[in-house]
Amino acid sequence: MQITNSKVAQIIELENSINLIKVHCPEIALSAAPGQFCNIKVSESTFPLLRRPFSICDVDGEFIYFMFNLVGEGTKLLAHKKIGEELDILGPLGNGFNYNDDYEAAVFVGGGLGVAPFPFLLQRIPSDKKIFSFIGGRSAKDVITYGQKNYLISTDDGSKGFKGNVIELLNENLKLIASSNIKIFGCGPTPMLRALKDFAIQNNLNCEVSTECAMACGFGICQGCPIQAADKEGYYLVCKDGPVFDVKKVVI
Amino acid sequence: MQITNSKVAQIIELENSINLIKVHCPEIALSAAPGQFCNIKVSESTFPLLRRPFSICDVDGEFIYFMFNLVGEGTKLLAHKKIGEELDILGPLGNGFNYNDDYEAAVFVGGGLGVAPFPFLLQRIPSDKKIFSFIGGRSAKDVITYGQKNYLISTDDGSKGFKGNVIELLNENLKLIASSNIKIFGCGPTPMLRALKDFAIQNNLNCEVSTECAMACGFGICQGCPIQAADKEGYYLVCKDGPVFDVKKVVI
Amino acid sequence: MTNNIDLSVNIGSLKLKNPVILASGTVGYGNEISNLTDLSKLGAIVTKSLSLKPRKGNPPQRIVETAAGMLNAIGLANIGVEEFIKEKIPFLSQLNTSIICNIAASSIDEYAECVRILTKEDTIKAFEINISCPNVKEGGLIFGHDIKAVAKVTEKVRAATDKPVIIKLSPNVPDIASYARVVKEEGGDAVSAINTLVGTSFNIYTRKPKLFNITGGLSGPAIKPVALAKVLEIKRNVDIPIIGLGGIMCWQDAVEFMIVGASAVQLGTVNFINPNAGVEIVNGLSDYLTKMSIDKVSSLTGTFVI
Amino acid sequence: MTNNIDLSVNIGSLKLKNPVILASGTVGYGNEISNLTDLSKLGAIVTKSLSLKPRKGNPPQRIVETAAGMLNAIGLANIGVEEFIKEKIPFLSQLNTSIICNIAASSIDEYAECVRILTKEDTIKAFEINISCPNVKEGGLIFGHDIKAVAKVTEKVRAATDKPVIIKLSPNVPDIASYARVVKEEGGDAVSAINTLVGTSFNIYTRKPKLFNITGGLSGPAIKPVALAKVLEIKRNVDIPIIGLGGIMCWQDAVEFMIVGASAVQLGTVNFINPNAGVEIVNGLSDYLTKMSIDKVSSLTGTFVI
Ligand SMILES: Cc1cc2nc3c(=O)[nH]c(=O)nc-3n(C[C@H](O)[C@H](O)[C@H](O)COP(=O)(O)OP(=O)(O)OC[C@H]3O[C@@H](n4cnc5c(N)ncnc54)[C@H](O)[C@@H]3O)c2cc1C
Ligand SMILES: Cc1cc2nc3c(=O)[nH]c(=O)nc-3n(C[C@H](O)[C@H](O)[C@H](O)COP(=O)(O)OP(=O)(O)OC[C@H]3O[C@@H](n4cnc5c(N)ncnc54)[C@H](O)[C@@H]3O)c2cc1C
Ligand SMILES: Cc1cc2nc3c(=O)[nH]c(=O)nc-3n(C[C@H](O)[C@H](O)[C@H](O)COP(=O)(O)O)c2cc1C
Ligand SMILES: Cc1cc2nc3c(=O)[nH]c(=O)nc-3n(C[C@H](O)[C@H](O)[C@H](O)COP(=O)(O)O)c2cc1C
Ligand code: FES
Ligand code: FES
Repeated sequence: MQITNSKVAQIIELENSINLIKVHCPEIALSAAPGQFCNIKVSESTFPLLRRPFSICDVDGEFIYFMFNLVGEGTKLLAHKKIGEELDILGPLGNGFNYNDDYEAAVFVGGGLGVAPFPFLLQRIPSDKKIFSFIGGRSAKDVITYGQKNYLISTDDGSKGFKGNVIELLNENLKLIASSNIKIFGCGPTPMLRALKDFAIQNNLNCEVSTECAMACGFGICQGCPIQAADKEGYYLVCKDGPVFDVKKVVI
Repeated sequence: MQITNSKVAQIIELENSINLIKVHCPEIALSAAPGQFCNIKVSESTFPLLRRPFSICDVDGEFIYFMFNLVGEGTKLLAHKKIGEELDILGPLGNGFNYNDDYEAAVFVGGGLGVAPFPFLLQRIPSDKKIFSFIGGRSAKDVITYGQKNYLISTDDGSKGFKGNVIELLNENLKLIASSNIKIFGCGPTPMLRALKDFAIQNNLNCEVSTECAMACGFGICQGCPIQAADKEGYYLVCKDGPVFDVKKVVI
Repeated sequence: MTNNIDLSVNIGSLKLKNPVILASGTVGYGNEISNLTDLSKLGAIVTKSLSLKPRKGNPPQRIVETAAGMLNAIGLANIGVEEFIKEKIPFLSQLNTSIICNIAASSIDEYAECVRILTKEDTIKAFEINISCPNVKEGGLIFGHDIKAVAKVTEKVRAATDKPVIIKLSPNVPDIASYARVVKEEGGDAVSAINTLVGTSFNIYTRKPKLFNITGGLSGPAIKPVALAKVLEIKRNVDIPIIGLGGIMCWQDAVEFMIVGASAVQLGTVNFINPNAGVEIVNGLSDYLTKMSIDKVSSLTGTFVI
Repeated sequence: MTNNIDLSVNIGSLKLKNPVILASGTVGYGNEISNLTDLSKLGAIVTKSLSLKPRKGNPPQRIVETAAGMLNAIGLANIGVEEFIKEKIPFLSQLNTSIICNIAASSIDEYAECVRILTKEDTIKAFEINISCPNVKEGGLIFGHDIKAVAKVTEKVRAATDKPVIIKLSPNVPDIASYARVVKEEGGDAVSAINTLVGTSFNIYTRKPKLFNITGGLSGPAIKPVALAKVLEIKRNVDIPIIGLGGIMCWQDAVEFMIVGASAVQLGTVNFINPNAGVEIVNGLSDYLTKMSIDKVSSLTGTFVI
């Protein structure tokens, strides 16, 4: 965990106004693990005041990629960075996915921008594991397949792939995946994660999810990012104890 | 007076890190008078919150020029505008110089960035008037001669031109200029304007100065920009009653 | 999209065509800003605080920018009641919007006297009593933080006019609802919340205050969270109409104030930056209501869910 | 450039190597931030408010960003006195900086009890008593706005320890100097000013408060002008050392607080954005003093020119 001044190397606009920003950041690139995130200062001024957290989307040598959507002022400023401009990035933060467990097939479940951490995870997952990916979105334009592997798609409105949500799609394909010893990796909006947790518990499947929460510091000093613990009294901190949790440990 | 969305046409870096910004702004260009100013929103966000006032430096057809120095966040943002970007400009504001009076020679006295409104004034001054300009700065690098005519230079440290302040330079040349029926146009830091006022009154010369004050609105609704009146009780407002005043009307 | 939405609001007996009002001290007497926006589209404007006699105001510097805010110490510069009637009423009477007259005085009797004189003017539809301006020695925070004085001012002003009386409260107290309560008890029609917070700023090289008056009033987006909390506190404790203000920059902010309890809103600092903000906010409110299938703006007031 | 400048300050009997302190609740118990900055360069750190028993804190959402500020309603989540001694003191005792222990309790007796237990720990060099946290029902603003309660807390805590006692004041009152005065009268060594301002924020589509706790504490640059005015007010009225805080982002802000009266400063919100801000501010102070030919930082305190 450190603060770096990293040079913007490239900004790529994918389909659906999704952006990728590539930064030269050897310090973080070399130490990061899939599922970790960085807290980025998107401007030099006090506007916006707080850093913005983004999952590490991918790592390529000394470069890191972040994937983001334009949702507010911070992401707008990020999308307008110039090549060569310096970006103040704090990371890598939090705990990533445990992808070295004992399982045969990795099942990826992503909703919307929830796919962001998967390219990096796919890169690091031992090559002997099978991969199944399930990617959902409200409609065709919300489905992001950048950097994903072996995927099936669902859309709520049926405009692309399976009509329904991604958990329903997963359920449809349960036989396919449940033939192996699997581990599910999930990331996406809270309602999706909640449904995924129920699904995993009902089917007694191993499942880790990457959670989100409003954050101030991102490294454990503000206590601003609680998530209710399921295995003890009180809360975990999303930034320090997560963002990746075993679904059994947290109330989603 | 109106609010315009004007496209940035060019940003020119002069010597001494002085900047010129050229904007396409027909509404203001066609109605502005020398000595008037505009109040510019330098960012789309609430940082900085208030507009920034700048003298109209020059007008060229449908284009306006502003001259500025990098002194803080606002001017830094302005210097970083891209060509084609829109700028929210409120203007033209205030009362300009009365340059159509009865006089033979116009005497310009400018200190540092105080020369900003002179190019526009020079352009509009009737061609039958003689021009004498006196331009001062702390040292050579603070002397701005962009767009000036027939000038003498002073520097406090003598690194360029006359060694001394610009009022001393003016005094040295009093004989030269006082041979005609003259009118002085002054703009610069407050101590310079104060000395200029004393000089003009002692020598019984006609003199108008462009004054500055912290401003919020720039058009008379906040009462934030008082200057003490010399010819009545109370205050004038720099933005509405000025920024140009006959030196006899105000306490500088 | 202004279709069938009913934007009108009642603040006690004061009826406005919509809930967007320009705040005292940020719109002068209406003339300068009328070049830059259409005042007839607004619910009302509140004139700069008037005192019985003219006031010069403070020497410069009167204004300092701060993070997402500004400090002002204008010192209630104003032309006095007499000249106001002579010089400003004729213009104001032609504006197709409601005129609320704001009064700031140095004594309880002066408040009542101003109102007694001005209530004869048909152009004036209501009075807003500024008991909370932090920039004058007398009549400023002395009144605003003394609950008995607030009661007394309300009572005396109430007796001096039949028109709606709005008391503009100071936020610099821990229990603003108690002040709203005495306003209600003494017959006030509504409260405005909030006026500025007391603040200051110093030059670190000269060690002098940036404002001649040393302290000034903090306004702008910086104070919005505080203003919202004050409106909410009043709404949860006292049954009196509230005009909400403090840091409103856009229609979203206006909606937020109405949800926490405001019947109408005022815009202050934003007028300096975007003089047309009021009109844009009226339009934004109307679009929001359409989108949310709400047919009258007044049904937003105090509908927070907690 | 740290040449011959004397950066040390005394806050009553508490001696610090420099006036830069990290504020309670924004530095945890020191461990996480120590990866990102060198705490040994700082005057002191103040630990997260402790209560006698552990507190879980509020459910999410605990944080909302606002214009140049943030609202927090953490709800004093903390591990309690017992675990603090067991788990945190060993780490804190190794930091080469002074440790100030902040206490927040639900009753006057609980404050005194916490201090009585903790005063035995050599690692703790002073106590800061948080009587002004706006996010807990008991022990929060009830105390902070009741001048008699402030007097009583100060008296009881004073009796429970020989170490310096600092009372952290609420800014949500019109007369903060009166509170500072009772602190002095009851034997308090210093006051910290200010804690956060009460604020709120609502979602305009759900009409729900963004914070689970409804209201929260506003901090960050937005509140700096208010904080400066409070420090100035105390300085001009009461002879007691002041620790100034509220919105400090850079060394210039720190100088400004010292000029208006602070003997030392605390950094809160800025730690979240720039965890190394404290060290940068120490260096900035030192350079400023060099440039201004001032040989000790303590000679800045209260040297405003008005
Ligand atoms: C651990 C973590 C990892 C994240 N990874 C990514 C990522 O890889 N790519 C990405 O695009 N985003 C990611 N996010 C969310 C991202 O931080 C927010 O989208 C971003 O902060 C918005 O900033 P803004 O200034 O553009 O929007 P704001 O102006 O702050 O907000 C605009 C809108 O977005 C909503 N919003 C703000 N923050 C969040 C949030 N944390 N979660 C959901 N909605 C939010 C606001 O409520 C508001 O409606 C992550 C968040 C966390 C906590
Ligand atoms: C009528 C008028 C006309 C002006 N014309 C010009 C012009 O043509 N070119 C130009 O460069 N500047 C001009 N100025 C000054 C210009 O407005 C300020 O330099 C600018 O607002 C600074 O903005 P900032 O955000 O960069 O600096 P800030 O961060 O606001 O301030 C940085 C420093 O500059 C000082 N400063 C801020 N405003 C002023 C001011 N009005 N006068 C003097 N010092 C100030 C501050 O005290 C501070 O020390 C004019 C001002 C007025 C009132
Ligand atoms: C420059 C300025 C002058 C003001 N003058 C007055 C005044 O004369 N009377 C008054 O009641 N309020 C006055 N106010 C306070 C505003 O009406 C308003 O209460 C305050 O600014 C908060 O709203 P805002 O954040 O939208 O500006 C003034 C505010 C500013 C910024
Ligand atoms: C997230 C957060 C948690 C805080 N927790 C505490 C606390 O436990 N005890 C306390 O006395 N103050 C607490 N504060 C208040 C700060 O110590 C400080 O008084 C306030 O934030 C103003 O300073 P700033 O603007 O520099 O942040 C907290 C502030 C924040 C932002
Ligand atoms: S974001 Fe600060 S503790 Fe998690
Ligand atoms: S700047 Fe507002 S009145 Fe002059």
